[in-house]
Amino acid sequence: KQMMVREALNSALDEEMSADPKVFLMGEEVGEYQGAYKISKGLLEKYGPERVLDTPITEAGFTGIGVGAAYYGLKPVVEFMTFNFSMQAIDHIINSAAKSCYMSAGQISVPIVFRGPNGAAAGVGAQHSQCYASWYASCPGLKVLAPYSSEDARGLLKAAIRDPDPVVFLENELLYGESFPVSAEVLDSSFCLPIGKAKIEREGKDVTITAFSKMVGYALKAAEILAKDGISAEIINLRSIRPLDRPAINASVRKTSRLVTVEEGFPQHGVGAEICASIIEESFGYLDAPVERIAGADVPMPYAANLERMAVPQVEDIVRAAKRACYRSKPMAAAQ
Amino acid sequence: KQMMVREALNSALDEEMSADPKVFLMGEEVGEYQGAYKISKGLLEKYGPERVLDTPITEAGFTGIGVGAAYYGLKPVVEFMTFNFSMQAIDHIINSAAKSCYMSAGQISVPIVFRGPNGAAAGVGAQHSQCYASWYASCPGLKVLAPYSSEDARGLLKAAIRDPDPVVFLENELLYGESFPVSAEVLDSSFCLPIGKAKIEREGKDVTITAFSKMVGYALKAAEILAKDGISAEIINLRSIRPLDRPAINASVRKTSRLVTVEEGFPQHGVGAEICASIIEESFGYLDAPVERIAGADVPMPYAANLERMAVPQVEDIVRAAKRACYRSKPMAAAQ
Amino acid sequence: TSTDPLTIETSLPFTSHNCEPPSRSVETNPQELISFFRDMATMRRMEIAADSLYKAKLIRGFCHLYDGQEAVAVGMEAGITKKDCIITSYRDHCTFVGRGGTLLEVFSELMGRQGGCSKGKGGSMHFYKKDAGFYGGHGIVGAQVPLGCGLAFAQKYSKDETVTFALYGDGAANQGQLFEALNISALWDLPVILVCENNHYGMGTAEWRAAKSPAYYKRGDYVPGLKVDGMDALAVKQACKFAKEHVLRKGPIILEMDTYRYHGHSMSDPGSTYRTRDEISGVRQERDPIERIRKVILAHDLATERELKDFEKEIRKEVDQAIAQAKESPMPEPSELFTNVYVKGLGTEAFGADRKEVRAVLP
Amino acid sequence: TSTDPLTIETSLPFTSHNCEPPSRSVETNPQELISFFRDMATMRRMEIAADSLYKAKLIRGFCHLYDGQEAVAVGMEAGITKKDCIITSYRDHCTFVGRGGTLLEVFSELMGRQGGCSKGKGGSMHFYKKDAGFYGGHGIVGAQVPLGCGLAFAQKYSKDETVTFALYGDGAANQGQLFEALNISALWDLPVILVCENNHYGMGTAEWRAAKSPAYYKRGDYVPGLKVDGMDALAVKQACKFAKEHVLRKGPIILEMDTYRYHGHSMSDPGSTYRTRDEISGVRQERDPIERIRKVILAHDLATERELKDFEKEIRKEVDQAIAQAKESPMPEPSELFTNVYVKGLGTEAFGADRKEVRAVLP
Ligand SMILES: Cc1ncc(C[n+]2csc(CCOP(=O)(O)OP(=O)(O)O)c2C)c(N)n1
Ligand SMILES: Cc1ncc(C[n+]2csc(CCOP(=O)(O)OP(=O)(O)O)c2C)c(N)n1
Ligand SMILES: [Mg+2]
Ligand SMILES: [Mg+2]
Repeated sequence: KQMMVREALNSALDEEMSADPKVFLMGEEVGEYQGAYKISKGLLEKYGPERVLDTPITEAGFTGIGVGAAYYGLKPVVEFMTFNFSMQAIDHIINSAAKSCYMSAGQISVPIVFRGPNGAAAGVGAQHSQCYASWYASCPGLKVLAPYSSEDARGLLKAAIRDPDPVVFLENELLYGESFPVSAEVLDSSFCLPIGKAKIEREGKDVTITAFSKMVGYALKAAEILAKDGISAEIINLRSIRPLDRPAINASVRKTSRLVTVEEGFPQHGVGAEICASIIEESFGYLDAPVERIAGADVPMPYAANLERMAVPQVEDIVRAAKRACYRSKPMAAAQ
Repeated sequence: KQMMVREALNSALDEEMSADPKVFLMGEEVGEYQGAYKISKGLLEKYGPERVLDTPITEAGFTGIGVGAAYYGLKPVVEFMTFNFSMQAIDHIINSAAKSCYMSAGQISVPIVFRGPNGAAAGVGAQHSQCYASWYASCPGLKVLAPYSSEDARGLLKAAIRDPDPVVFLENELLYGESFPVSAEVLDSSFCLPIGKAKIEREGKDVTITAFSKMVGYALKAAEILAKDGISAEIINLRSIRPLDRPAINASVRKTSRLVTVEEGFPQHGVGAEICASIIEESFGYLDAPVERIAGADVPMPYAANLERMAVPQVEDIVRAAKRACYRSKPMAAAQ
Repeated sequence: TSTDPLTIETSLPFTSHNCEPPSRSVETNPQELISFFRDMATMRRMEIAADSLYKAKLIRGFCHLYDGQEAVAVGMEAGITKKDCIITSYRDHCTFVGRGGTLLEVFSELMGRQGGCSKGKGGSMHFYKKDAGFYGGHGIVGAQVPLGCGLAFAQKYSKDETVTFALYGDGAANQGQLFEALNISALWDLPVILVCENNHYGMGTAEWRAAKSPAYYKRGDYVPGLKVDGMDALAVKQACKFAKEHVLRKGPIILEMDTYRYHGHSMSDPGSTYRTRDEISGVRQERDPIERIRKVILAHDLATERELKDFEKEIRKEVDQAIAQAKESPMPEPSELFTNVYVKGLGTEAFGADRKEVRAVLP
Repeated sequence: TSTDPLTIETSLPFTSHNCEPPSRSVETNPQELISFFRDMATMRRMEIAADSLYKAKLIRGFCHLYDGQEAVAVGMEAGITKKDCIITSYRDHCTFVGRGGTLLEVFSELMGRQGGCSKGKGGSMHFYKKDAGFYGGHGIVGAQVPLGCGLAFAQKYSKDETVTFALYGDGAANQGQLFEALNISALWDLPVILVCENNHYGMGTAEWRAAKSPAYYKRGDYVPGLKVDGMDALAVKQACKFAKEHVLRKGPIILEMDTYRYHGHSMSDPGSTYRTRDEISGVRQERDPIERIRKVILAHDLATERELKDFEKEIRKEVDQAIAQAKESPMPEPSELFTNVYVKGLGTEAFGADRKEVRAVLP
């Protein structure tokens, strides 16, 4: 069976709301409008205005209210129309949500999910295209998930809602309409994925490629092209950016000895940098080639179609980087 | 001559305000109270309330006003009482300041400085101790500086104010009261440091240690201890986190073949991770040992003195990491 | 057409909060009225054409159209000068044109071409015309309000005796940063006019569902306010003149413009699920800003119906020509990816997606 | 002492905005008045002791003292129950004690010991007592207001028929998020009381320098408000009872408590550069909340001067004992560095400053 990511998210919300009366959804246009991207379609009708709340366009205010409700024991799902707008509320996500359990020595727990589309969409310009994965995932106290497929979307969103800690859940607008095959297990209402575990989307032996969200699809496409050139790429879908599945990534690199990291966000202090550091720390001696980093260009997102294309990673960038890593079997000859 | 960092910052502000009538200072308690940490002492008296403006405790509002004033051509210096509070205004720093030049294809420039103490102080707990270096420095359009000494403070703040782009200027409360020797050149009102250039604080040949802000002092102390054990450490004071002086760091590591990165902020997606990635990308073959990363512990900042001490890097952590790097002359024997 | 003075009554009274409202008798002249007609008709046609270009996939991403609200952009310009500043939201095409921006710049920008006002790098939401005091084009709801207060701060600081109009929607009116900036502006007596373009919906949310008190002209509390018929360019002009004088002497004021957007919020919104078709057609029939001026012109015999129709034909042609020209404008050079990140790039390297393949030294 | 009812007039009238004020005649009884005295005197002594401990370097970092404002914490508790929630700023020691927190927990936390209410991990600004409805203890100015509205949302969602008091300062009253949260609370009829503790200064800034309109009880505009003599525990009690009833039926209300802080803002502020010593001593002499209750008690012959002095001696001893005990409380175990980062650590590794030396598996 095929399922769209939109449907996967919608069904996950629906099932968790149905299973636990403490779960409620709030955000801009989530109710009567059925969601700016229709993720919450039908939920207002099913659960009523007490549990599906349209908010004014005041992110700081409603996010604070969500976090306060979580302090009390409810399980809010706060939708940001896009994560760009979460910057208006970021103090509550970091200072009010992520740190409260620690500051109170465990008295206050904050079972809340912040979700919405993250990163680049198409043609929406510099203010609406930022990826917040590396920022949020730098913060202890938060868990940060980024689904790729419908299986991810369902399993991770259900896990996020059931989790007792604050979870930042980074969706991707361009994936909402994509369909993926789903098993019966995935469709079962008890289905749930573990937080903190990456998924090997494709096994390979020559080079490891890590990616999350939309870039997983690109990495898989790159793997197919590489396969034609006789390069067997292992694709890791990170799924969880915090906790980062360091063991899985290191195990793969120890096998392949080569690593390409892929992300859409800005490169500096990005997810790729962290993965590179983790490999150097844990598996230095296993690397046969420098880690290759593919990331968004280090510029604000331009609008023009040709520039925009250059500003985000393309399949050919991944292919090229993987080949660079593979055609070099030994560390660069150095001054030694 | 000796000069306190506080005095260095104060004199830089004073001189730039005196040199350019478009420069003004705004923030909480910067005027009548003389600054929460007395950085703006005497400026209200000297320049009057038109140019030294006390604001209400409304960071989003006054930061937006500062950015708007910069659009018009003024050169605002916006003080955050600490950078923790910049989260309330971060949307203006990123979306309104950093991206405007690009979005307008150069029509709008934003000559503004956002400054204030960043990172851990002493005993102020989880909400008042965060380091924002890696967040801000991930964003194209911003320049991000972090002074260590009085020379840095003077030269970089003057450079920041004169620069036509938005600059995030990260001070450190615990350094304000520290004295450093300063040359006549540094004291001259024309003194200015280049943005984007690191400083070799101490030359060495066995291991490179990068640090910024307060951690430069710790690294220098570590270098002295290491010297007693016959290890010659080269200490790089980054000064600029964005642009990051990749050439200087790589040149040093190509010389020493070993690297320890030090920072106070959270480790994941931190400055150390980026530096590690940069070395792997540019100088992979030169590394004789895995990069060692010293950073703040991956937890919110605890209050208790003993836990707080564990949560931030200590000199002995740097010494230990440097030794680890040095006593290992070859990459770990791997599965090869 | 002449510039002989002519006085026309606004069809609705102003409603004021903490201030004396201006007179309902607006001074104008035939030339001004004809230019109102021409300018609004141009804006209307331009937005309709943008709709078609979007549907033809020549415009991408978000595209927020202004048709229905033209009287605000046009009336405001009639009350102020280009030394005064304007800043607005993403719904910025017509505000840009009001400031003197050309159709060619508009369409080129919308299609992401070099000839655009932001050379194709900004897109629909990020138009600017700094030489005429237009500071954008902002995508984050509410953000332009403190920014506008900052422009006013700079005007006062520079002793320019000019003012800033900061435009925002009814949805944005609930944003906390607006209250923060207003308090500071009132404390500092900044010459800023907060213009709430109340088109009664923020996306799909009716004003009363987003605001406990949708009386936006009163929401400044201790700041004076004026409610204005935003479908009447003359009322808008009168209010903006009044407001400009007010803020130069007394600090900030709020103008609530009662207006309407005919299109959906953006191109993905049909605009018909949260309001009735009757509501929309009622406004079109009874309050349309262009039709209102047409009536005034005809009533005062300033032009014939025929002449006005001819204007509209001309405009249609102008718009079509601009589109044709814009289509000829090339895409930006790839090297533009790395320009304007900074004013002063300091010669540092910036990276493309694959940094081993694409990197540039920033100028 | 008896619980026979006693009615006492507040010395000042309530001033109201958009609502009928409660009666000035407050019902109380001897026992309550004595407990007011005891509780306020305990708080006062506790804060003075914290001052000394700070100067002795046993307390680090920020430390915001509440002396002068005790009537708010004590009067509020008298008007509500522990099922109602309270949330406040960093100036939280006495609010915590009002909720039933012990002196030992206070001093242990201030000194960063295991026995602290946050096991030494929170510090001065981050006290909590969830079992008695106290949700902290927040360091970011204004943030606790939306959080408090969220608690009220949850109370209403859970049909608990209880309410939340969200306390904030006059400086915080200008924060935009307060206006955002108030609008939402009004739209949703949340049972939340916004309590502005107006001590007239936000750090070194007098209220009128930070607010164009320092009439905080009116700043809700469309939300009702009440100005209360915050130095009179009985007036505070009356106002809080009134407010609780109000919000359960009609949605949010603002209470402005006119109060005063004797100490500087935090320990680094002498508190004397931006206000005169005369001002401080004037308040001490004429409006001190403890002295006011002492006078009421004596005027009604509920205790003798001697008895009250004895209470104060006892309190002094209690405080000294608590400090002595707190000093015995050990520092947190090093392993606590890695606890409570998450409720569910998922078994992942967390790192110390040197990750090759210190790492822990999160529980
Ligand atoms: C902070 C923020 N939140 C959400 C959005 C998404 N958004 C864009 S426009 C809009 C509606 C704004 O309505 P209004 O202020 O009435 O202006 P109008 O579109 O009617 O002109 C929303 C919710 C945004 N751009 N910024
Ligand atoms: C967002 C934010 N900005 C600045 C600060 C620094 N700060 C802490 S308390 C304070 C003054 C607050 O005054 P007020 O709200 O009147 O409360 P009071 O201290 O008088 O109780 C300031 C500026 C902060 N903690 N948070
Ligand atoms: Mg609107
Ligand atoms: Mg105060």
